[in-house]
Amino acid sequence: MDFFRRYKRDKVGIVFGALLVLLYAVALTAHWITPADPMAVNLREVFSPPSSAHWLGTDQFGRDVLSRVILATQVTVRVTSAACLFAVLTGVPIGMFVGYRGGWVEAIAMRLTDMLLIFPIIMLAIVIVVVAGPTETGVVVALGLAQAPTFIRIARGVTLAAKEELYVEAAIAAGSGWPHILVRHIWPNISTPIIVQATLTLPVFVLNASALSYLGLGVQPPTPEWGQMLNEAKDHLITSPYLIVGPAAALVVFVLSANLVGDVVQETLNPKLKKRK
Amino acid sequence: MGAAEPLIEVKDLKVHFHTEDGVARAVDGVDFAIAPERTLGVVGESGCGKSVTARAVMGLIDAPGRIVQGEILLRRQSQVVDISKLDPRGREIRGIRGNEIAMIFQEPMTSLNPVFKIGDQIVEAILLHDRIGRREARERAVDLLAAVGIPLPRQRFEQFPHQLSGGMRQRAMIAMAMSCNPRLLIADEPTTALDVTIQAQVMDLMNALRRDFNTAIMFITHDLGVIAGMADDVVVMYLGRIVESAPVREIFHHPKHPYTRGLMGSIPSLADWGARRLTAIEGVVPSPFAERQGCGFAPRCPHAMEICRTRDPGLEDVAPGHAAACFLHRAAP
Amino acid sequence: MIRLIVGRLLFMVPAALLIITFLFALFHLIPGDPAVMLAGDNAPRSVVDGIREAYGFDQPLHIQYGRYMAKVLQGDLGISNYTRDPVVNSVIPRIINTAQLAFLSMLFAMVVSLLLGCVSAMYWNRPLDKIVTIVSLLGICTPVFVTGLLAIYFFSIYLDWLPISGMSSWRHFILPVITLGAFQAAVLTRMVRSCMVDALGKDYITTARAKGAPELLVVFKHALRNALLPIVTLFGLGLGHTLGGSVVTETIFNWPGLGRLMVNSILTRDLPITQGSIFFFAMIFILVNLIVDLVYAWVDPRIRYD
Amino acid sequence: MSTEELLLDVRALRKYFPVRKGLLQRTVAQVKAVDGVDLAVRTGETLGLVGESGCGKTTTGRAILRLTEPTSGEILYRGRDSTGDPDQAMTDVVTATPEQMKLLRRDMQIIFQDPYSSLNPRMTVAEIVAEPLQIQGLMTRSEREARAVELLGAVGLSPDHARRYPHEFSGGQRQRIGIARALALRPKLVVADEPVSALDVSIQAQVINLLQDLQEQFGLTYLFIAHDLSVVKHISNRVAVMYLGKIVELAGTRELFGNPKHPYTEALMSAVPVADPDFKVERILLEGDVPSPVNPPSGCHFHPRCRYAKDICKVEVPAYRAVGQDHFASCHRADELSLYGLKSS
Repeated sequence: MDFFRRYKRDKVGIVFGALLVLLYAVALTAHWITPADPMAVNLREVFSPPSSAHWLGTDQFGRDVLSRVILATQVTVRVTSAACLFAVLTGVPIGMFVGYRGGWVEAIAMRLTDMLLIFPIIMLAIVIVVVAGPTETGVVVALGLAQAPTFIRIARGVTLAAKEELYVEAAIAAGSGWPHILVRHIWPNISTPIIVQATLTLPVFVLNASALSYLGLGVQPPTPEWGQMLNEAKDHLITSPYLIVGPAAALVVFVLSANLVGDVVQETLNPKLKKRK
Repeated sequence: MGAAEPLIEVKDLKVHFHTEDGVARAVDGVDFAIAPERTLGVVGESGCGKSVTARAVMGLIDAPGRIVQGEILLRRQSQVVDISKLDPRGREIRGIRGNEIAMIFQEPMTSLNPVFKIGDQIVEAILLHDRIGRREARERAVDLLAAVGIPLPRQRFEQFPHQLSGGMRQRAMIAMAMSCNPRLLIADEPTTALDVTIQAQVMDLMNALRRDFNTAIMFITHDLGVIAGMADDVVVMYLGRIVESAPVREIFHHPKHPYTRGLMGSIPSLADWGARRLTAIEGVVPSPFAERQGCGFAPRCPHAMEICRTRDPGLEDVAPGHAAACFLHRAAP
Repeated sequence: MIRLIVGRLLFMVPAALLIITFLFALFHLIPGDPAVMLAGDNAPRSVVDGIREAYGFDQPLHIQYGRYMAKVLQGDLGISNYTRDPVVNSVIPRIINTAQLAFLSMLFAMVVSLLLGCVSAMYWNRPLDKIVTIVSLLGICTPVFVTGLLAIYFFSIYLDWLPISGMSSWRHFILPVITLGAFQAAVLTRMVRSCMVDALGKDYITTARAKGAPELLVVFKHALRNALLPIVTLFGLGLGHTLGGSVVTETIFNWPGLGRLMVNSILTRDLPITQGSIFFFAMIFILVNLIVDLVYAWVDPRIRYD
Repeated sequence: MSTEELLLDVRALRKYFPVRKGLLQRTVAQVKAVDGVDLAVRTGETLGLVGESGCGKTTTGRAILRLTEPTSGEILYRGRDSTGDPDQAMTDVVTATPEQMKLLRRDMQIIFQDPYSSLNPRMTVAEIVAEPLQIQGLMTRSEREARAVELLGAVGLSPDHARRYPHEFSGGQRQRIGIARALALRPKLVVADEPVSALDVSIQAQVINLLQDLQEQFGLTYLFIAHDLSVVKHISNRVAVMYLGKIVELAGTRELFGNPKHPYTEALMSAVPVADPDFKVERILLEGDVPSPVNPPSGCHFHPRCRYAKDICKVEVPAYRAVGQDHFASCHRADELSLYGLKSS
C-alpha cells in the first residue's frame, strides 16, 4: 500500500498508468465494445476512408479497422501476458536453483545463458517459431523462451546476493536449513526485482510480438494483430495510407504507456534509482 | 585564531540540500578561519556537516545542495575573493582549485580515475595551472611521487591505480594535490579507509609535507586520536554547527562543551589503563531535516537547562582563543 | 591479452558445434518427415529417398548426427528446395547486403547516441536533457516497421524523394539505414546517458573538478573514458540488435539481405535455407560478441595490464 | 592453564579459499586466509582478536561457527554432546553432524559488523529477534514474542519497537537489535565481529557498554574481533594479535600492551593515534603494505616489514610458543628483543 502511495506522487506515472489500465480494459471488453464485427467481410465497402460510420476506415475486405484495432488489443494483451508468465515461470526457478546450487552447474548454466543473451530476442523468437510453428501459441512459447534468459540472470543474481546477506548468515548461525532461508529470506527479496523486470520487459514483449506478426511469423489472419495489420496496410500504402494510422497509434501508445509505467514502478520500488534519473 | 591575517575565512556559512523529504541543513551557520601554515582539525560524527563544509570551500557543492548564506573569503596578496559567490563551473574558481586550494579524499580506491595512468593524472593537474612543457611536468610529477615516499617513482608513473595498494594510492593523491604548491590543503578523512599501520605512514607523510611545503591544512576526521596527532587548532562540529573551537592542547585538556567532553569520554584510549567505564552520549543524532530549537545538542545533553531548549547559545569565547557554544560557560544571561 | 584472444577464439568452437547440433535437432523437432522437409513438399519420391539415404535418416540418431556434422564441417549446408542451388551460394551474397545495412545503421546510431547521450548527461535534469529524454523515449516506443512505413509514405510517396525499395543506388540506402538506425539510436541514447550520469557521479570526477579541470574536460575525458567501458558492451549488444532489426527492415524495404531470406524460407518451408541463415546469423553474433570482448579488454586497463 | 576453564579450544585451524578460474572452475591458487591458528577461549572471558584488514580475523570467527567450512583443524567446544546432555566432554565443531551442529548453535552466536545488511528489511524487529527460537523450534509463538520483547528491553530498546521494521532505526539501534537476536538462544559464546566499527564514536561507546553489561547479566564469553586496538584493549581480558592468517602473539591485556614480545604488536601499538596531543610515543613506522595471503613471504610472514629481522627469519617459520607467564608469541627473537610497550600508570 506504501507502493501506491509513493507511485501516486509521480504525475507521469498516473497519466500513463491510467492509459495502460484503459488499454487493458479495452482488451478485456473487446467483444462488447467493437462498433462493428471485426471479422465481417463487406466487399461493397472496401477501402473506404475514415468516416462517421468507420472512424478509421475499412480495409481491403471492407472490415471496420477500428473494430479490428480493438480486437487486436485483446490479442496483444493475451499473447504478451502469456509470454511474460511463461518467461517468468521458466526463468525464475532455473535462476534461483542455479544461484543457490553454485559450483560448476552454475558456471555452465550461466555460460549458456550468456550465450543466449548475445542473440537479439527477435532472432531467438524467430528460430523458436520455426519449431513451434507460426501460431498464437507459437508466439507465446517463442517470446517466453527467448526472454527467459533475462529472468534466469536476475533470479540468480538476487539469489546470490541474498545468500551473501548477513541476516541469512545469522539464520544459519541459529541452525537454519535451506528451506527456511529460501522461504523466509530469499523469496521475499526476489519478488520485487522480478516484478520490476516483468513490467520493464512488457513493452519488449509487445514490440516483438507485433514484429513477428508483421513478418507473418506470428498471429495469422484473419485474427487481427497490430503488426499483421500494418503488414497488410503496407500493400495499400499508396492508395489508402490511413490504414496504418489505427494499428500504429495503438501500438505506439501501448508501448509508450508500458515503458513509462515500468520506469515509474521501478523507481517506486527502488527509490535509490530516482536520484540518478 | 593564531596569526592576524587568516588565509581563509568562513563566515556564517549555510549549505542546505533541497530534497524530496525536505530541506536538510547540512551546514547551518559556520564560522572559522585558517591562518597560513596552520593545520585546522575539523572533528565530528557522520552527518555533522564537516565534509560539506570542505566541499563548500572548494566550490564543489552540487545540486541539490546550495550555499544559501555566508562568505568564504580567500585572502591573496592584494585582494580577497569570496569563493561562495563564484560560479562553481567558472574560470575563476577553476584557477583556485588544485592551484591555491587542493583536496584529498577518504576513498583512495575510487578517487583516482581507474583508466588513466597515475603519472598522467598528476601531469594533468600540473598542466591545468602551470604554463610549462609536458616533459617538465613529467619530471615534476616523478619528483612529487618520490617526495611522497613512493618507491620507484618512474615505474609507478606508468602504472594504473588498480596496480597500487590503498596506501600508495593515497600517497599518489597527495602528490597530485601538492603538485601546484597549494596554500591550503583540504584533507577529507584521508586516513579513515586505511589500516592503522598505513594510516601512521600517511599521517607521518602529511606532517612532513606540512613542514616542507608550508601549506595550511584543513584536516577533517571523526577520529580524535588523528586530530591530536595532526592539528594545531581544532573545531568540533555537531548538526551543521561548530560547538567548540580552540587550540589543540586547550581543547584536549580543557574541553568545555558537553558534546566535546562526551566524545572524549566515549573513546577508549591506549593511554588509559584503568578499567573505567566509557561515558557514552545517550540518544541518537537528530535528523538534519528537523527544525532547530535552541541548542542542537540539548536533547542529548546531560547538563541541559531550560534556556538550552529555547535559545541558541551561539559560539562565544570562554577563554582567550577558546570558544564554545554552550550556556554552561556563560555568566547568567 | 593474447591469451584472452586465443581463449575467446577457442570459445567459438564449442559454440559453433552447439549451433550445428541445434540445426540437426531441427530435423526432428519440426513435425514431419525430415527427408520430405529437405526435399520440399512436391519433390518426387526418388529425390526424397535419395536424401534419406544421404543423411542417413533411416539410421540411428548418432549416425545421422555424425553425417550431418561432417557435411556442415565440409561447408555443405544442403540445397534449397526451390532454387536447387547450394545453400551456401545463396546465403553468402545476402550476408554482405545485410552487413552493409546493419553497419551503416549502427554507425548512425553510435554517432547520434554518443552525442545526445553525453550532452544530455552534461545538462542533466535541465530542459535540453528532458527534450532528449522524451525524444529518445518516443524512439524506443516506435517499432521499426511503423517508422519504416511512415518514412516510405512521407519521403517516397508523398514527397517522392527517395525510392521505396531495393538497393541499387546510394539513395536506396537512406531510408532503411535511418529507419533502423533511429530506433537503435534512441535505445542507445538512453543507455549512454545513464552510463554518463553514473560516471559523472563517481569520486574521481570530484577529484578532477578539485584539480580545477574545466567542465568539458571533466565530461569528455574523465567521465566519457570511463563510461566507455559499459558503452562498448552496449554498442556490441546494439550491433546485435541492429542485425536482429535488419530482419524487419529488410522485409519493409525489400532489401535482399539474409534476414529477408530467412523469413521467406520459413514462410515457404525451405528448411535448408532456414538452417543456413540461422547458422550464419549465429556465427555473426558470436563474432560480434568476440570483437566486443576484445575491444572491452583493450579499453579497460584493469584487464589489459593483468 | 587448567583445561576445565576452557570453553573453546581451536587447534591448527586453517581456511584456504580456492581462487577458481574458467568454465571448469579449476583452482589456480589458494588464499590462505587462516593458516594454522591455535586459540583457547576461557569461560567468562573476553578474548580480543585484533589485526589489520585481510589478516584473517573475521574468517577465524566465521570458521569457529562453521559459517564457512574450515579447511582443516579442530574446534573443540565444551558443551552438550549429541544427546543434548551438558556433558563435560569437548565436541569438535568441525566434525559435528548436522543434528549436533544445530544443538551447538544454541550455544554459539554471532554479532555482525554491518548493522544494515544483518537485519532482513522485510521482517519486524520482533520477528528478527525471535527467528533463532523459531528455527530451533523452541517455545510457542506467543512465548517467542514475549522473549523478544524481553530481549529488546535487555538491549535498551522499548517494547513498542517490536512491531517496527529495521529501516526505522539508526545504526546504533540496529546493532542493538542484532545483539538481541544473538542472545535469543541464551548462548554461552558470542563471536562479536567488529560490532562497533561501523558506528559513530558516540554510539560506539553505548554499544561497548551494553556488551559489557550483557556479559555480566548473562554470563557470556566473548570472542571480540576488531581492528581498533584501543577498543580491544578496553574490553578484553586477553588479546590475540593476527597477521597474515596466523596468531603472532597472545597474552593478557596488560601483559600484551605493557610487555609485547612480537615486533608486529609493537609496531601496531605505536601506530595507533592517541587522543592526547601530549602523549608521545616512539613512532615505529612499518614499511610497505601487508603482503598478499595468496603468496605469503617465506619464513616469518612478517620479516619483510620487520626492523629486527635477521637471516633466520627469512627461512624458518618461527614456532608459536610460550614466552612468559600465559604469554605466547611466534618470533625467533622474542627472548632477546626488548620491545617498546605502553607504560602502565
